[in-house]
Amino acid sequence: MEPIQLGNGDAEFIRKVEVESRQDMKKCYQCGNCAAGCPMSFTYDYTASQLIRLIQLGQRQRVLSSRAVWMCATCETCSTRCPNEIDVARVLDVCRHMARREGYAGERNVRLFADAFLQSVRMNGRAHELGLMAVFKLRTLKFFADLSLAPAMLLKGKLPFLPHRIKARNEVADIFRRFKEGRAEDAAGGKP
Amino acid sequence: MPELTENTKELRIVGFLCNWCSYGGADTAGVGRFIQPTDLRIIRLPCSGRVNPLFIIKALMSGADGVLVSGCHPRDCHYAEGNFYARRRLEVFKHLLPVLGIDRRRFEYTWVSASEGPRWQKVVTDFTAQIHALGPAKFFADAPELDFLKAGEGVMQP
Amino acid sequence: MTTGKTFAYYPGCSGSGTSVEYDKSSRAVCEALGIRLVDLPDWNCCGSTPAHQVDHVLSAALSARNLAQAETLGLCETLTPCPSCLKNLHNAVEHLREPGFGARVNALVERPLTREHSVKSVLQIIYEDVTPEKVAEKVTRTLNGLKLVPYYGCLMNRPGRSMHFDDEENPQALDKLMRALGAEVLPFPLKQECCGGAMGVPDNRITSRLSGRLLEYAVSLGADAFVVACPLCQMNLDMRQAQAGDYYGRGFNLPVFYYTQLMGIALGLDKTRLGLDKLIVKPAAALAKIGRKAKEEAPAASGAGRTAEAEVEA
Amino acid sequence: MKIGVFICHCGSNIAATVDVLKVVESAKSMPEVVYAVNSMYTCSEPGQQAIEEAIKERGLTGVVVASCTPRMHEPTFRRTVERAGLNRYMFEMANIREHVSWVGKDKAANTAKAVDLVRMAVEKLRLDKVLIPKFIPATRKVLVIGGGVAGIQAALDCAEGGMDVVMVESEPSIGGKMSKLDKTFPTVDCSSCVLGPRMVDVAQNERIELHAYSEIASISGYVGNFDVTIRKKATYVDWDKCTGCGLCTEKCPSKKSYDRFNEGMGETTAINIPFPQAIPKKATITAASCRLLSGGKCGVCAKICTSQAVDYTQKDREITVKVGAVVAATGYDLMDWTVYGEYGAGRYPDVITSLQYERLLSASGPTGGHIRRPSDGREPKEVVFIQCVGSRDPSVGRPYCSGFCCMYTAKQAILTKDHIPDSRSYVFYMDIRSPGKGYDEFTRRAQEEYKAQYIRGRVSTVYPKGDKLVVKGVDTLVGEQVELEADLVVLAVGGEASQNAPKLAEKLRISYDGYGFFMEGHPKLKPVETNTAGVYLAGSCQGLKDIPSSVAQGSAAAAKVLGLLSKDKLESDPQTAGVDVKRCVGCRKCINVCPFGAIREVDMRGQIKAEVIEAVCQGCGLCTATCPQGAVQLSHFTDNQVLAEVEALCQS
Repeated sequence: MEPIQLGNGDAEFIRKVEVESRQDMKKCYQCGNCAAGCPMSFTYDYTASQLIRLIQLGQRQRVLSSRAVWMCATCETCSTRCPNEIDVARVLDVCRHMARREGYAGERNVRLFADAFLQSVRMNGRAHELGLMAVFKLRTLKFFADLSLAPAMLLKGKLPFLPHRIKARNEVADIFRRFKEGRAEDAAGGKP
Repeated sequence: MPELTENTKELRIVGFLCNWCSYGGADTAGVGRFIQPTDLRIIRLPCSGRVNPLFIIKALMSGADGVLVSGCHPRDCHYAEGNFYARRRLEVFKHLLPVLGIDRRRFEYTWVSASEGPRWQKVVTDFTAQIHALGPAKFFADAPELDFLKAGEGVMQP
Repeated sequence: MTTGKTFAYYPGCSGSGTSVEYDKSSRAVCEALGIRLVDLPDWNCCGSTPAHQVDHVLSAALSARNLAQAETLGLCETLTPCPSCLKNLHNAVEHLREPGFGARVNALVERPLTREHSVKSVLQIIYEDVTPEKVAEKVTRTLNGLKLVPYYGCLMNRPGRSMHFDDEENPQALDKLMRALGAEVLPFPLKQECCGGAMGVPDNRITSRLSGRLLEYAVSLGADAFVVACPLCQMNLDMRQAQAGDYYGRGFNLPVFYYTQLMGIALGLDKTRLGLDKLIVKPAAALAKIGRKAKEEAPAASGAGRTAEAEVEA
Repeated sequence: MKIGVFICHCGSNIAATVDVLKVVESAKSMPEVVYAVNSMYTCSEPGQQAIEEAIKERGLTGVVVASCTPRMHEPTFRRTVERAGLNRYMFEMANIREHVSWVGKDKAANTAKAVDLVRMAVEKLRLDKVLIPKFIPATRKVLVIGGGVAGIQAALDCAEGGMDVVMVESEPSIGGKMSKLDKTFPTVDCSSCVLGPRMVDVAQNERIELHAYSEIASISGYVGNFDVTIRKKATYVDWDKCTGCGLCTEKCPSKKSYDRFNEGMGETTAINIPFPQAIPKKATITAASCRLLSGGKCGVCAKICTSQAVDYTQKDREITVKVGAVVAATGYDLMDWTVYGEYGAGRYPDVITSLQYERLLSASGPTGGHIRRPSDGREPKEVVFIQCVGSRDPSVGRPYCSGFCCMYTAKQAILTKDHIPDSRSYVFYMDIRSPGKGYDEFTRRAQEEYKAQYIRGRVSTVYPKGDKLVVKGVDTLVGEQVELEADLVVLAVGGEASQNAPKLAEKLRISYDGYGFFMEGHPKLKPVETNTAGVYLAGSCQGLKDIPSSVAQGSAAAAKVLGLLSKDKLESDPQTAGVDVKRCVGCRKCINVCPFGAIREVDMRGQIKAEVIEAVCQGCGLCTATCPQGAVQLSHFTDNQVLAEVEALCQS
């Protein structure tokens, strides 16, 4: 690996993470508590505390292309145990938002599941579990994973074939539309 | 509160500090290089209980834009109970200010211990901003005729 | 006790799908305890994990629409059984207090919020407002003989500085409620260790690995069943139990109850309202233990005895 | 008046952000200023000499120094002007360093502010009067509060110097935390072998009067003349009769009393002597555990005692003593680690504190010096140490480093290997802090010689599994999670100010910081003094410290006491209040308001007048601010002087 050029830390990146997450990265003194308790750590390339360290060093590329920001399950263990009360989970969420916005590929399955889920919400106003699973399986070509679960679920009446649609679907669709149009950022006077 | 910029014209703020806690706290802030606005000048007294309200009136009438009194935290007075007397006296005094035609917000009293450098920095910064928000006090001689029967708040304000 | 108090009720999407029995039994229990629930009219999905992982403003906007629906009822206290929904609704309320955040959210929604809202879990209201003591008074059929492992999941009370419910490291709500019903509650130190959450869909090896650990520990304690308060946890432990078994090369057979189902049984509610038939791992064997004398079971329990006592005393 | 003004550069400390020469120029035009000059370091020898020469050569009658805070060098410069023949109160300081150059960035604004402060000092000086100190008698006796190693050292050194000592200890025995330790770092000396003889010295020294199981009820008075009320708590045993034979403790049927000395690692009897080397070696009854005192029938100890010492009717009683100085040495407490739910919060018997572990290591402890797990008495093989439990943790309000945990953990890892050669120790640490003499070498020995496995990282959770404890954590150096099935987990719990510290501080009229640690007079130059004359600090009550530092402070406090009370009379501060009898109308307001009872009423030809007792007056000025006639004036801070200062600031 190429050495990290300390002089080239991306200060704007640090600022953006701090502003969007409302957390002060300087408060972290790298004890490692967040990494110690993280249940998803076995799937990570960098540990939670290493990610925070990389943010402190302004290493945008390393952070946003890491697998870890996609694999975080937002279980809040890190945020609960941080001695400096940094909401680490929120920081990782924000890194994932930035990775999405900046077009990093990320973990395909995780990203596609979120896309499928939100598409279902946008269309119906609610999540239609069977429908979104179908979309997800179609996209990922993972037809067989979890297939064994379906019969029991269908039998128990836990996977309705038809989506529950709300009346004011347009209101929910509008939220997504305005979001896509960047209305939130306009309201805040440009990009944070 | 407005941000203070370097260009903002300095106002005249007088601080009466007890020697044992708040003066020490201001020293601690200095040793820690806790940068503050430069408007405030500190008069050192043995105890906040030494503050005669006359001092504050004198300051405000002589052209000060704000007056800050700071002593030891309650129950922590070097002289056992001087700050209790100060609190009682200054609280009453604060309510009398409008009668004199002086905006109540031009005077504050607070408690800062000798260990609380960061707190002193905050007290000074906040109070200075508060005074800047009020703007310079009109010179007392220019103030409208005082009508003690029609006392209201902030009659000196533009 | 809040007998008679009215709350807006947010069932969450899984309540009409994978956790239909949780929704049904929650309503039944609340009714029995005098907690009046009014469904939010035409509520929408809170966006669950995907929404907050895509954008916090988007997530908050989806939640804000629901809270606006509560305002149409004249209510600003909302309850939900689902911790994931709770987290989203609660975070929306919390983030809306941050400067600048509200304007962003308001730019996305039809009707900005006009009131200060509070969002709590049904469990919190039962535990704090009704209290386990009062629940105990209403028990008509004690759950004596049933050995339970309480599993809280990640989200309901963490971090404590934000959620303000129960102990963030050693929550007691389910423990005490189940004890109030007469069940034996085993000390379960993994009661908040993550089950894998929504990761089961992208990669079920993750949920298998994490949930399997919980199942293994529960079995080692000699538990008859899990008791949970989260649809996602329930799904990972129940529906995906076979996957976890395969992952660890062993079989599990541990029913996973919603706490509201067990409360329903103890309060003598109509079984058809509890949806016990919806559980994937059949609960019959566990339910048969209810009422059986503790003596018959004594020899098997000795293994975990020491720490169990220590925990109970603490 | 001929005033000289000296403006200090303080190297670049002042000169970097204040235009010193401009201040000098401005000073020259101030009233009655005949001489103004700058100086590189005014407090240095040439700096002080320049002041002396100027006074002599130019006939100055008053001096202003503009430099650092008067809390630092006012006494220094007062001596300077005195050497040149001026009265030491004909001197004023302007604080242009702490209050100007160090807190403001704008040089022009700073310079203007410095000029104002100098003008203010000049105006005050113009109204200064010559003040002559008086001499007051002092009691040559010292009160030492706390009988830990710092208090013991202070008491013995004072006694050695010929001073009478009253020692007050709240526990039934002196010895403090050190008496609970098995060994000490970095020498692995036996703690009780080091401390034991010192404790005996306290008991045997004729100059030391020991009140154990006692506390300070109240303190009044002032330096040289404190009146102390000591509350002696009921022990239900007449200590004059008790021989410390221990027969009662053998026969007491109530054997389930919490053992404070052993940190709850064992149980003790209701009537007990805390440990074999206790000083005084006397029995005390814990009322809550005593069958008779809690309303039942018993009386075994009274029957068995051959010297009829047991007295169930004993009550708390109070005694008073007069002392000239006080040393506070009240030590510290362990923070309440049960806030850490992730380590079990006290639920798992085999997760213990470092101090509990000391008791397990100690030959005089409940296990006779054999390390045994509290749960099942088994000898542990895998021992995990977790550092920084309650230190450096802002989330529990303890952001500071306790300072001694790294070292005692290294020691405990070494001792574990000594006691159980086939054991393995694992130390989870954030940073190893070992700056003392021989300290870092010691932590290296723990790792190299005693094979302690140091893991840079934190433990996320500890939970039981069978009869083991699963410890899950991270090794941040490899960036991977680690797991271990341990037999025993020892938490390096940090220290905090003792529970009662703030209350005692209020009685002593000394300051304490946000955590409850007592404030020293100056962080560098007055480490054992306080801002209250005659009150000194020793040991961890001032801030957590290890044994050598505590002992050093004990000796330092003793040296201060011996210096203070080396003469029979103390020079009193003449900055006291005085009454202008012509103005006094006898309203008694000043008498009522004085916290020290320093003003009395006198009859002057049939008229009531106030009179200040100078020796008692502490110079707070409360009376001056209260007097409706302006008849009582605090010298050196008179109404006219303060008003002159106000005028100087506002008219500029």
